[in-house]
Amino acid sequence: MSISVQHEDFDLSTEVAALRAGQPGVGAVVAFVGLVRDMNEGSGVSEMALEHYPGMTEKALAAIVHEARQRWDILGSRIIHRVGALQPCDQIVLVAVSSAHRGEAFAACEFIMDYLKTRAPFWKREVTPDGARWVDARETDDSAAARWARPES
Amino acid sequence: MSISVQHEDFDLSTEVAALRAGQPGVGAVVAFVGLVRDMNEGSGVSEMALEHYPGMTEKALAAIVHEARQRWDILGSRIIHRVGALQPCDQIVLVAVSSAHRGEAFAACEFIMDYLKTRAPFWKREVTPDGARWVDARETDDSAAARWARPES
Amino acid sequence: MIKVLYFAGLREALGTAAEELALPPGVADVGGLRAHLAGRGGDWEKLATTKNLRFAVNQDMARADTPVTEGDEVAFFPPVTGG
Amino acid sequence: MIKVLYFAGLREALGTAAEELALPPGVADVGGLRAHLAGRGGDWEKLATTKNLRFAVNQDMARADTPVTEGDEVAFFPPVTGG
Repeated sequence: MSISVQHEDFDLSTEVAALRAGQPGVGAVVAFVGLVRDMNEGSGVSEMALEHYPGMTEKALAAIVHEARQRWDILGSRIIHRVGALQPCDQIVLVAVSSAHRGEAFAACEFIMDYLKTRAPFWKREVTPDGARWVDARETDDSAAARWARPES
Repeated sequence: MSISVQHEDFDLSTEVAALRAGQPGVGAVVAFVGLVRDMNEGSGVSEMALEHYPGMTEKALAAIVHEARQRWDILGSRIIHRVGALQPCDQIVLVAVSSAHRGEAFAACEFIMDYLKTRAPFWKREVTPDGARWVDARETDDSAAARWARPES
Repeated sequence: MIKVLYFAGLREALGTAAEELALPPGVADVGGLRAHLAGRGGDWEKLATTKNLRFAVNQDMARADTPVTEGDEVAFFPPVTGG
Repeated sequence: MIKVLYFAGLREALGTAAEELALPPGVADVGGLRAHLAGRGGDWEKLATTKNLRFAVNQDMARADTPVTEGDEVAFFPPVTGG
């Protein structure tokens, strides 16, 4: 259940291998990688900067993983979220989940991403031909997270 | 929309990099990796062999990808399914999907896996302390695929 | 002539992976072919008794009422278990 | 004393990332603190007028009625956009 907030890039194969290491009961790994696109809301993006709230970021991500573990029978998870300056095509985030069967890994990975998008304190600022701007939150992110709401929570 | 049925292993990072190459509009990649577990149905598994129906396999996978493209706005996909002799912890299958936003990539990747599990002609044979046995199809695979059924299809 | 293929546990049970045969008189669909082959008796009766047997015609998933005509490739196999 | 943090566009608009201040008399929750800070006038009014402002108390997501007490760390920020 490892979580990193870092400037450095990451290697998908290396991270998934570490997630599986010593766990021959893992039958499924689902990995999500988020990337900087060269276009957003109709404008070209030449650069991106990711700000975060140190301390709260790690706490929020740990809480999300904790909730995922309570909901699904998963064997492991790995989250890496980069901060600082990024370029188009750069990797921003990795969420990888391992489980015995695929259904749990798919659900938990998407759940973690949907909650991360609405609950983890990261903010994107992008540079476009019209200047720099803070990225607006997407309403679809709220509705994606709301899908997972439970009556008791 | 590349599909391979092969004996050789694959590298996740290499495949995802190729899937994204030259597509700076990709904001999300979801990758599923299926693995040989050392236990199945309560018995230790020391070895596995994957049989397939050459020709139909590729055709069935292409049809599944075609349907995924019609349902979701995805930018690319990569399927690798291994055949032949495999050991516990070996990679069996990769399904990776790229898209602008994560919702499409998650849905299309899980759809392809659920259909692959019920429509692509592969059969697993595993060696256990009680001898070799053909793996039984799981009912949960049928119900997973049925979730995607559409009234018109 | 038609080509008939058998896979996985069914292939092992029949001791046959593939055969070519003249389209038997009166056989017009997969169900008819299945009954004809099972009529050989012995191990071939497994074609009739196997639960959840699956079929393909010309490498597309098929049903018992899928037509079979001269030149077709017909396959019989257990439910798939890849992935 | 309490610690107050501002992030992203709000930090830029206020020209302030963090400050420490004595818990103002009468302020018992996040909403009260927000009104108090907005009462400074000028750019600080943005704290009142910003739509969808989000809050955290001691690094947990909070609501306007979440209590604020001596020693707390309170943060104000726009909706998050990571991932």
